[in-house]
Amino acid sequence: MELMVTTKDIMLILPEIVVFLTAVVVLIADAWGRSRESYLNILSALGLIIAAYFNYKLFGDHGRAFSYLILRDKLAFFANYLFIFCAFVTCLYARDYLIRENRNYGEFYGLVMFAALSMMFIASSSHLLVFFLSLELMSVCLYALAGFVRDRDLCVEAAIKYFLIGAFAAGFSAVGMALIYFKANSLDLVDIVAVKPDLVFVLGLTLFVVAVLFKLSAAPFHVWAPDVYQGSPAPVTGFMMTASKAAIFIFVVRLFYEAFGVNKQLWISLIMLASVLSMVLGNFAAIRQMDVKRLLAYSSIAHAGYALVAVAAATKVAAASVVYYAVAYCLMNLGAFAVISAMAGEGEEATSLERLQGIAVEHPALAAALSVFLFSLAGIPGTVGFMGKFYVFAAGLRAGLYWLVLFALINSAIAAYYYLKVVYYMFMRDPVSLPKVQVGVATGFVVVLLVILVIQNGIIPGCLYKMIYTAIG
Amino acid sequence: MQKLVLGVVFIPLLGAAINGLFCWKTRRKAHWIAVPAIAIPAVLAFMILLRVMKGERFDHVLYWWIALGGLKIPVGFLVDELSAMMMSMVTFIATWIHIYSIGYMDHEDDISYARYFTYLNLFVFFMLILVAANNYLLMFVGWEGVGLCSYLLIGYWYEKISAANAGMKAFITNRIGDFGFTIALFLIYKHLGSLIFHDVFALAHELSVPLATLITLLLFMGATGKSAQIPLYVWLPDAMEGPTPVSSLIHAATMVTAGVYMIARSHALFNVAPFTMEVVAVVGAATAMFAASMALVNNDLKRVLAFSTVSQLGYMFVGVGVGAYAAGIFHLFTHAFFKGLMFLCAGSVMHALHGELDMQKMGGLINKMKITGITFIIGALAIAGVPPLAGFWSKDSILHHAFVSGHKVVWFIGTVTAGMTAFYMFRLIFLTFFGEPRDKHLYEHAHENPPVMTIPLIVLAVGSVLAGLLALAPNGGFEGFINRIMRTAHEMVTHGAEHAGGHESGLALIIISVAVAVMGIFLAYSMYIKRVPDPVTMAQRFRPIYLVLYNRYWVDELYFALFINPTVGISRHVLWKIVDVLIIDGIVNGVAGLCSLIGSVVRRIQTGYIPDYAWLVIIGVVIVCGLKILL
Amino acid sequence: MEMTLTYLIGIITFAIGAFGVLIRKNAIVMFICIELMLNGANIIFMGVSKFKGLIEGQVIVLFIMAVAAAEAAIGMAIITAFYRRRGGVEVDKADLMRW
Amino acid sequence: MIANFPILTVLIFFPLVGVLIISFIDRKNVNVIRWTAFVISVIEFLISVPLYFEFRLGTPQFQFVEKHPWIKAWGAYYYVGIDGISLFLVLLTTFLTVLSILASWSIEKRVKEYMISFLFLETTMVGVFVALDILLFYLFWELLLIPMFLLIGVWGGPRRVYAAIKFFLYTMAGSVLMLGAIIYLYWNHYNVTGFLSFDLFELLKTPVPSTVVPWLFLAFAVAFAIKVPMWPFHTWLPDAHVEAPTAGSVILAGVLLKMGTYGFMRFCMPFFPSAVQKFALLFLALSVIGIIYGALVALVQEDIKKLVAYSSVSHLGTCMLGLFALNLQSVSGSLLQMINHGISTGALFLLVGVIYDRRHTRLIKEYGGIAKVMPMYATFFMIAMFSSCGLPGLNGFVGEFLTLIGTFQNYPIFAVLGTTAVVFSAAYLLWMYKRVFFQPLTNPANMKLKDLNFREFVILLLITVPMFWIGLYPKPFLERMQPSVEAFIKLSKGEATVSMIYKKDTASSKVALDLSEDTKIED
Repeated sequence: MELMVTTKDIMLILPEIVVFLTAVVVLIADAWGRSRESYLNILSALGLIIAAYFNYKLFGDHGRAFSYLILRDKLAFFANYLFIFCAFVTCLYARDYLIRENRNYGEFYGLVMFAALSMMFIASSSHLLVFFLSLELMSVCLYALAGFVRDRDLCVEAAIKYFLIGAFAAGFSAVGMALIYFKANSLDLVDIVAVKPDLVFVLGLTLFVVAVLFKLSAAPFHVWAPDVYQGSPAPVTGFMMTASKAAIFIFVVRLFYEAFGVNKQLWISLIMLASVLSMVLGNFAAIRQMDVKRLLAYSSIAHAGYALVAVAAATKVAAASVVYYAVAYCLMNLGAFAVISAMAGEGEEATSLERLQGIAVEHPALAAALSVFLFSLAGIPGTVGFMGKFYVFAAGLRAGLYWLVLFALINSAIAAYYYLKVVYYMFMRDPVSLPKVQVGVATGFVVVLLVILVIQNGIIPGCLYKMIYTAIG
Repeated sequence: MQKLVLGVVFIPLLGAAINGLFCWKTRRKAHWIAVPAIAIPAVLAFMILLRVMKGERFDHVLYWWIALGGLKIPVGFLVDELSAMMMSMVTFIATWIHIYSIGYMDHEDDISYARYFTYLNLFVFFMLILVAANNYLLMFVGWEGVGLCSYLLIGYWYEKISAANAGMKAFITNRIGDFGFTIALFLIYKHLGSLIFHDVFALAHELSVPLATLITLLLFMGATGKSAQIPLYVWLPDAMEGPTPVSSLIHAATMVTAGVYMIARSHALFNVAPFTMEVVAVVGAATAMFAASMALVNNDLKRVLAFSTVSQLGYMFVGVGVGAYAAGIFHLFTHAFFKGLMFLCAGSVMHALHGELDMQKMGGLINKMKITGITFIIGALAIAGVPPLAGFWSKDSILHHAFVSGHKVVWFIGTVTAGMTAFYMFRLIFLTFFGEPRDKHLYEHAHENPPVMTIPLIVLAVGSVLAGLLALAPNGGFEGFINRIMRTAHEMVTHGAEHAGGHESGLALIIISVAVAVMGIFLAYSMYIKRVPDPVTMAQRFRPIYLVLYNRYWVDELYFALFINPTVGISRHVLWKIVDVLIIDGIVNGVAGLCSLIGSVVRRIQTGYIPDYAWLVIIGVVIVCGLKILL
Repeated sequence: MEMTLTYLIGIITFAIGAFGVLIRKNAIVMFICIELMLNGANIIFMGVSKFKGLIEGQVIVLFIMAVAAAEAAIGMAIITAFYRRRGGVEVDKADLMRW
Repeated sequence: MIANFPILTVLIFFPLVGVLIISFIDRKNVNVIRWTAFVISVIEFLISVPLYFEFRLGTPQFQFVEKHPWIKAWGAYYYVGIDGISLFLVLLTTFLTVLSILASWSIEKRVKEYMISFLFLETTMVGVFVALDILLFYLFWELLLIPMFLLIGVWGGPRRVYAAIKFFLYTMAGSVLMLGAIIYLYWNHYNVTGFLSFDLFELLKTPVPSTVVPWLFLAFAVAFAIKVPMWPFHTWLPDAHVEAPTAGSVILAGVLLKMGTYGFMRFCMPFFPSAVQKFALLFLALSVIGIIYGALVALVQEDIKKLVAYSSVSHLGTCMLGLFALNLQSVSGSLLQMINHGISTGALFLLVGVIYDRRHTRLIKEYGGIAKVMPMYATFFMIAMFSSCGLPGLNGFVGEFLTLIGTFQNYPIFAVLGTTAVVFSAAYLLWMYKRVFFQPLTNPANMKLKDLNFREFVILLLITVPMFWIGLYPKPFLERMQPSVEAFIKLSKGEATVSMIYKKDTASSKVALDLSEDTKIED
């Protein structure tokens, strides 16, 4: 392996470089003069738009950069869009939240962009080391973001839980990698494919998959998720719930279809187990939740389960459906958390359902928007959530996973209950001491944008589908 | 002809529509619309009858009501001897009852007055549909329609609980009969492919006997409901809660006879099913006797008449049951006059006594109400079968046919019942009109009613006297006229019988039945005027029998205990509260509850302690790796 | 022998680390144990690198060490924040969110 | 035919225009909102009227067909059209919506959201009945739950939330099974033909492996049976009906339940003729149980709305009986009965709503002697009641009679059992009527009840007209249904294949069906 950096390599990671530079600029700008109401979010958003522009320019360029460490293909570029979008949305609306919390610091935007950067690398990694490093970079950023409001008990608790358990899991992935390396003598996916599996390899692979499942918050490695998602500041939760999972899912698509596609039997049963457990544990535990964020945290566990159905299907259609589902999932959850962070009052005590009750009386539009996202999560047709689910289940059935799909279908019916519960609290109860809700322009814009995207892709899913399908190639 | 028929049928509907839609306009003047709406059809119907007598017939489809594949059902009318006679009779009687009602209902408030005439017109319309229909389904429309009007009119004073209950009871009981009727229609359609009389009767002989028996039994089930035969007669006595003219028109003269009409109309089917005929005759005879027995001791003026109606309907069924359709129809015809008359008389009495119905409180009313009294007596004589009044001819004809067709038991029952009829009718007459007034106060206030009420009495009394004489008309009289359309039946039954029995036995039978009737009258006279034997001591001596009769054999109670209460009880306590709420909904909610329970268990995994989480991760890893290695 | 021993040490270090995470309640000690786990992995990488003559392994180890360092930095910051709010670094104190 | 006017598309989306307009009206202008909604619904109804007149008789072909690519890559089309089966259901929907909105004048709470929900509901309902693409159908089918959920849950009675959630989840539980079956059919079609399509006719054409047929049939059947609702899946209905606001109940009974029976007619039975044969007895038995059971339980209800709700179970049992008897009369009757039930039960719910607005109770024992103070109301109630219990001359009779006489041709025993409904329906309705309207007026709260106002009078008058129309002259209905019904029967009996009945050219697809190009996928 020779390390030769050429201009082409640099060119291929231009979007990443732009994101990186923007993050640095934002940090410097913040250090220059910190003000409570600075518009660093706009600055970040502009940087992200530029990155998206470069991404657009590069789209279609194919190849490996940095001596096989980084794989640039359509899927990677497509994924870049997604992460840039997630970061863009988060940066835009987070400002309103941060000002309310008196924490409109540049670090936030910087960290979000660093995280986005790492996700972009995750999606393009064709080498386990790159994946590991990006994953850790992402994790470190997210640890910091989780505890961003550091004088709030829940935040700090979320951060410490996330950190300790996350680092613990990182230990497993490291050792898993070591075992794979021991067997394959390389961490390049191309080399790993060629390995004849034996016990050590299987063990290593399993440990590595465990680490991946951990990041997906798939059961039985989901334990950290509810606490972390509940405790973190709402925009952070939104970001890490969506973008980080999407990144991992895209890597999973790569990993399983490219690297381990040849010996499916090694991991399919594992994925199916995780899928079933995630659906059950996520959905059932969510039924009794009384905090929106925690409820959505559990729902995200269940959603990981749905997506894993398609992962287990392990066909090309299924690969596309996983990516589609990840996109759908990002759109609706980002939207939900944008609304929640607008609704949640100061000090963020107001994410419990009782505090949200009757909010539709005062803020019908906001409540309606959240309902759209919730119905989308529940998989009601006309929303992108339905199309995602439909596609995933179709892929599952195509692969003959009848029982798994049936199970998932029944689960999605059960899941409808707790989404309805939120709608019920918002619409069908009389308001009691509503939290003060201010919807800033940016938040409003983001919410409207996401509502439109959720519905548009729910009704006309064709173009997104085509993009993904071509990206999968 | 078509215009005439349509006029007859639809003018009453027009009347009903005008009064119904504009009741707040017509109010007290409602009868100016309602009476002509019946009188004109009466005239038209008579014209139709005249033309039919000349041999004209008419079977016309107005439009196709339901046409679907093989099922073609028109709204169409059939005018032949039977329906022409029925139309004339119905409209004639109805006209006078409408007129009578003007006087009778004058206490009602304005809107209710209009409502009353609306219902009454509507009733006549449906009755005419019933008799003029040319297919079973349209007949069923009329059949149900008269039931509806009966319901509305019985419950006319809906604020009275008893009236409201009676209306409901009438409708639901009728519906039970209709259930049979409907099934019969299904069978007819299935096996004959049509419901139009013309087609059905033409093909009737092709039916196998069991099938025909089944069909006719089901039709008869419908008839028992509508015509108050055992076991569905229970609604008719209660139906007396309605205004008396209604009882007269609907529950004596017209609607209740629909069953008889229907069987006569379906004679072609019944002829194929001798067993059913036997059943009809036996049920008819049983009902006649049974109802008469209950009339013996009842003290309610109208209820006695009601039981009498049930009893007389029993006669009619005997008539059609033994194959003497024409005799049955003849009795239907004469009965319409005298029973209609008697109800009107009873209404007249009630009107005079402010609604009092208890005969035990009456007496001596003949002094105050001459016309009512005399016409009532005429009616009673007619029903008792005293020649030459109407009842004599028709009843005798039925008994004669029963006897000569070999139904000796039926004949015997009929004859005994005739005696009972004479007895209870004159018991009624004597208690009401003769003897000492038992309630002075009531007596003081009694008065004869205005002409608008008495004239109909007189007209119907004349009818009761003369109607029977139609039997002597040329060409076989009334029965001959009706028999023109049921040649087969006539030939099969009557001719055969006449060969067997001949006229000698006829005369003997007449003597017997007249004697029995006179005996009945005499007994009533002696008991209720002379007081030997004193009815009270009789009641004491035969107390068990008296109680049984007085309480109408506890049939109502029995039905409640056997059918209604268990149905309601099971529905409420088993089907609803247990099966529905506890089991079915319990399972549904149970599933939801189970999910919730699982939820609350599963979430306990999330203890909130980091070491526990670490343990869980490790356990997960161990399990996963273990599984991987083992499998 | 040497080879087996190296791998064994790696595995044992990893196991000790994992075990430590499970039984200790002090956040800092837990984190140290996690570092041990990573070092266990490092030892295996080193072993592979040495015995198979693959230079790549050593590069990987360097990266993992960098990662560990970064984690330590952020981790200490979080633990400090936690200490400030709760007055201790025992992880049982993090019990606000559960179920 | 109105040349190329996309009437069905307009019908589907016009209410959404209304939604848009209303959402820009200030919520305080309650009356403006009401009138806007009303006018929108009237226009919608007027748009739907030409369907009736322009409908070509004597052909089972779908008419007013529009077909546009929707999700090309998945072979999903925006494909709508109506035949004799859906024609009247669409008309019923638009008709009842007008009345329901008119009946919603008494809603005071959050009128804006209410009207938005209602118009949105109309869109989805029309969509369900006209969709010929199974994915499109499913989309509307599920989407409909949202507005109905809100209508029950926000504007309903005391236990509204329980009822709304139960309604939603119960229906959803069935729907997901159907979704699974749809996907299976979709892939099956792909395996057989090599291209993807959700086109109903394409799917109908495709043979399904006989081992899975019963399972797919049951998956569809359960979804539709819940909606119908067939016994024993009916328990959501009384709750939903009782708690829903008046207009919600009307729509629920009048239209939503029909979606179940419609689903059986359009999808479940034509798709799986062999399973229909296999399960016919089961479904006939369940229908008959539903008829009798519903009636008996209705008999003892203490709440008027609940009584009507259980009567729906009974009536819909009749519809199902007719469908599974698979004979021209029975199916036509059943279809007619669906419309009848929509009208008469709709009317009953409107009527109950009238009195509920005044007294805020629906318990029978609270009333008695109402006829005295509300004669006009009592009259309308009586007409609706007799229509519901099948008095000849009114609509209920024609439907019931046809259903039963048809059923009798094939399954006499079931028809006889089903006919007991004539007794029971009279019993529970008349008994209720007696207790509410007759008897002495004793409750002082009822003494001052006002009779119908003009608005209520108009509503009831309008809904009474079709009762008489269908009752006296059902021919226009029957003749429009007949060819489609015959086609349905042939398909469900497996006597004819789709291509024998539905000709491509008459289904005038507007886009050339190039299904080979981008809808093929490889694994």
